[in-house]
Amino acid sequence: MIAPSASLLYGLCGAVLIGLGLYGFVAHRRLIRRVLAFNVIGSGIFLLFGASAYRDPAAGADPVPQAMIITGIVVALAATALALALIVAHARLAQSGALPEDETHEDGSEDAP
Amino acid sequence: MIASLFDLTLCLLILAVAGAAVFGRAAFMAVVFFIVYGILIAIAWLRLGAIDVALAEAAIGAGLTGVLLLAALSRIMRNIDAPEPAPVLEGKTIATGLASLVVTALVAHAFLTLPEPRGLQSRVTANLADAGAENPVTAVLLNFRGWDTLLESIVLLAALLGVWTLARDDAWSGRAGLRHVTRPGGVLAQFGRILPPIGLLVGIYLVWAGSKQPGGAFQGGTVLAAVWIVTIMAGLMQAPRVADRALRAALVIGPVIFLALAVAGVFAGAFLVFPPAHAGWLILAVEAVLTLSIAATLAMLIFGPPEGEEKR
Amino acid sequence: MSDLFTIVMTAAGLIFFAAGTLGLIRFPDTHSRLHALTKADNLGLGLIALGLTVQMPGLADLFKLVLIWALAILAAGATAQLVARVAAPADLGEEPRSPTDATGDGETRRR
Amino acid sequence: MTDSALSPAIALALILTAPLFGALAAMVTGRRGAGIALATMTATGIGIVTLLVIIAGDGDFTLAIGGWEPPLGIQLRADGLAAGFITTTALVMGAILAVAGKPFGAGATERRGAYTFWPLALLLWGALNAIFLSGDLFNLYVGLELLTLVAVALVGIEGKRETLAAALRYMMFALMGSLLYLLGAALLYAAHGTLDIALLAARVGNAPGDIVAAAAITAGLAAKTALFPFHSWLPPAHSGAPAPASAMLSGLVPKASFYILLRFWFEAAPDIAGTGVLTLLGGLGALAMIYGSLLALHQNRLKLIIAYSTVAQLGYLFFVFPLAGGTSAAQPWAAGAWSGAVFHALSHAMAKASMFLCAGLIIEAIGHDRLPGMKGIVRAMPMTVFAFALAAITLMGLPPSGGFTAKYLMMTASFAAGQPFWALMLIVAGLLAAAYLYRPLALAFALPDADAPVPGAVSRARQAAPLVLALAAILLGILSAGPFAFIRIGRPGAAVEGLE
Repeated sequence: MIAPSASLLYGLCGAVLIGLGLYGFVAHRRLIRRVLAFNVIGSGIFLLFGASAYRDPAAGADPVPQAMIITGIVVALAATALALALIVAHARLAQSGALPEDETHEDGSEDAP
Repeated sequence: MIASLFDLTLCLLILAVAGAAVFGRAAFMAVVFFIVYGILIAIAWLRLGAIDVALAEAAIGAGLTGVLLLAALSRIMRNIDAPEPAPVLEGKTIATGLASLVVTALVAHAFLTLPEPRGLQSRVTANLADAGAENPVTAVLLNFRGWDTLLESIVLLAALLGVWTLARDDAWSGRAGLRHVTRPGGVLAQFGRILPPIGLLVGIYLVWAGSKQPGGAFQGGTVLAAVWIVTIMAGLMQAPRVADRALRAALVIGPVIFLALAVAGVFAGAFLVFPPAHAGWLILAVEAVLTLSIAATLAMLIFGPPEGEEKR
Repeated sequence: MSDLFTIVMTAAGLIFFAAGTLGLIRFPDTHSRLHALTKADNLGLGLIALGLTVQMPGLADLFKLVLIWALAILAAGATAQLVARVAAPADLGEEPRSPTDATGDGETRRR
Repeated sequence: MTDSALSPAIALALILTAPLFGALAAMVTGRRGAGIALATMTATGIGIVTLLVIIAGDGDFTLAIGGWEPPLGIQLRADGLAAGFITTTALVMGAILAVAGKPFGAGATERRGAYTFWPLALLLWGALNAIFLSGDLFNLYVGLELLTLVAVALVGIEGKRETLAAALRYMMFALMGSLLYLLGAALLYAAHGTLDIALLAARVGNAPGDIVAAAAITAGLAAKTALFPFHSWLPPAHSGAPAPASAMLSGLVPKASFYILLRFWFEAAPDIAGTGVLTLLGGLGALAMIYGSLLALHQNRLKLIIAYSTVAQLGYLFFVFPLAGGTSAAQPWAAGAWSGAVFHALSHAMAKASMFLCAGLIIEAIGHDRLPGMKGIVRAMPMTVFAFALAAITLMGLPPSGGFTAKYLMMTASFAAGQPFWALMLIVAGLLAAAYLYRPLALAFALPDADAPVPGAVSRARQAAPLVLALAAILLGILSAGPFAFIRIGRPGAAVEGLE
């Protein structure tokens, strides 16, 4: 098996991270876990993008995707900060870390969707 | 370069830690694993030859996002006494699992069948001479795609405005965030005195070095924000009030000057133009002012909305 | 010759890291875990840093390496103290401290 | 006109930076938000008038930011479509900021709502202008993210429990939407080395990477435009927000993501979609239209009716894809369908904003927005009810409104294309819209109950703003020849010679 190039390995790792994060984003009901999964998907997409920018090491890493990824990381931080502030404000009023429709009653039974 | 054993182990480690962060039972453990995951991703960026991104990922992706998650988690735990509900819905898991696998396969297939790379490395190096910065990433960030960076700094301000909107009406005049309890002679107070000088030095160096080597406004701004947070946590300073004029000016100065430069560019023929002769110091000036605003905005984002007196 | 020195030093450092992690898993309560972690890992880090000093091309890089080591030690020491202070009552069998208790260090409380 | 090379740059600089400068200024000077908004309106107005004159005169133009040509730099693209959306946005924002003067006016001390509303509104305006002018997919991503964060903050501005839940639900959909869009953009850059829309048109084929990228971008933008499977966040969010914010959220925000879909499908990747995908998009639009209308029928709160009407009206914007999408080869009916969709987007923006502003004024007068309370409101607020009725005419698509012109263009295009199903759907949409908008109007003109409390007085100046908007939507129909020709300036050749 020919040795894979580093960018190929990190690109596939990014793809798996996207799938992992997507599962976490959909499956979790607690909003803070969904924000965490959002960050995992985001870094997976950036890893895939960064790996595609380094496919031919002779030319070195393409600076344009690097700049976009830095911009993306900062934008993801802004979105995460606002989402977390919303979750805390909602938790203070509703005493719950999940959206009303995802709420489960004390006996764990799912209320009608 | 050929993937070495180190890359393979790093990827497996990243996937394992990401799995623990996503599937972990307790929320606190998940956040801790997420911070470790962020550091591993930063190392991955080093292996991909993107040092600026590694700095940004470590400082912002792992550091600040981790602090935000921890702060939010502790505030939520204060409000909810309900026990940790079952983390995952059994019914939906199979369907979501399959969907995620399909998405992973599609994305991996798309990645594997990419045509020959058509990167812009040659075009960037060709125009680097009159871009005003030797570090190609800074040249792209500040000059070639300067409009993205300008909008991005305003996105940070928009997030801060959104966070302030979530304050309670009666708390609006209060100081930002929760009150920090620190024993005067305690460990944290000492830590808060030793770290800031070094932090300021490193932060400003990062911004200064940004034009020639990896570094820049966002990475430097994050370090300076961390210094401010530590001094306030160490009780040496009070978190500012939201109505504080100086704070608001500091928050806004970066984007305002960058916008003014963009409009001034109109007289040089196009929008947001850095004339090659002055591009060097203009970019440094913009980066310095931008760093001030980014540091202030990131720190205020960590503190959160103003908290009024708790009515017990 | 200098490579040999690096290899020996880093290997020793790794052994201490392994010991620290073992301590983290095996020890019953937070305090003994903290004890294992700070002792073993800080020493491990020191050894690795020492091992790398010979690889450094210039004096500036050497200074950066020492700075990294110093900051890591400072951070590890401070956080270990804070974690110990917060976890103290749980280890001594008391129920965890209520947020309004004044002796907390580095905790956050409503204004 | 001064040196003509200078004025396009000045016009774009004014349009792009005036709202952002206004927002930053409003963020520093706590209590002069309204005054700053007025100054921003004049500055942007001057920029827009210059832009309209330039485009009407010498046609569309592009401007490379910083002088760097794509693929290295970002290119701004100012054509009839962009100018049309920018003008409509300015008109709608002007009316909204006029009405918002009282509820968010500056009191003695600085209040939270009054402080944050003005910078958020001006940032929303700045983000919209940046999106309408940008020609680079990643720049569109940053603009879209700015728009979404501000929109979520506006939904949660009142801080009640249900509005925070609505803002959170909106945030979750928006986060997933922007991730999908980002994934698409990343794959496109990896494959073609550029994200400039004009350059992509020549390079995008139907390699697997391009198809996955197009699917991701379309799914992401559909989530932000609340297309059928992703619509559940819109009604609670838009009805929970205060009226001026709801007018912005319903009238303008979804139009930005639909605009990017138009740019992507008709200019960046015209040949990538098979008819199957296009019919799917149209079908989802039809489902949204039916679902939104039926639910609007049995709401008993005015703002919820209008919010569900948004879901329905956004739905049949997507008929443009099966009618005019697909092969870039000239289809005789493509221009009609494309212009019809743009007309619908513009007239819906004005009519929906006007309707939400009317609802806001009615709530100010009677204190709540439950339908029974609206009985006989026409006596106390004739101008507002008249504006509401005019806006209703546009949403139903009755002549002479802009909505009718849009429907007419899309229906003739669907018959010419041999797909009468979409024409049928448009007729059903009009009937359902008439049904769910008739109930509030009937109540407004009914005799008030004897014991009904006297509605509070609302100043006539503030009632004039929604009336102007509703009249503008009607005028878009009456004088439709001018705008019809204007929005097609700069359209790619294939779709220009269409239904003459």
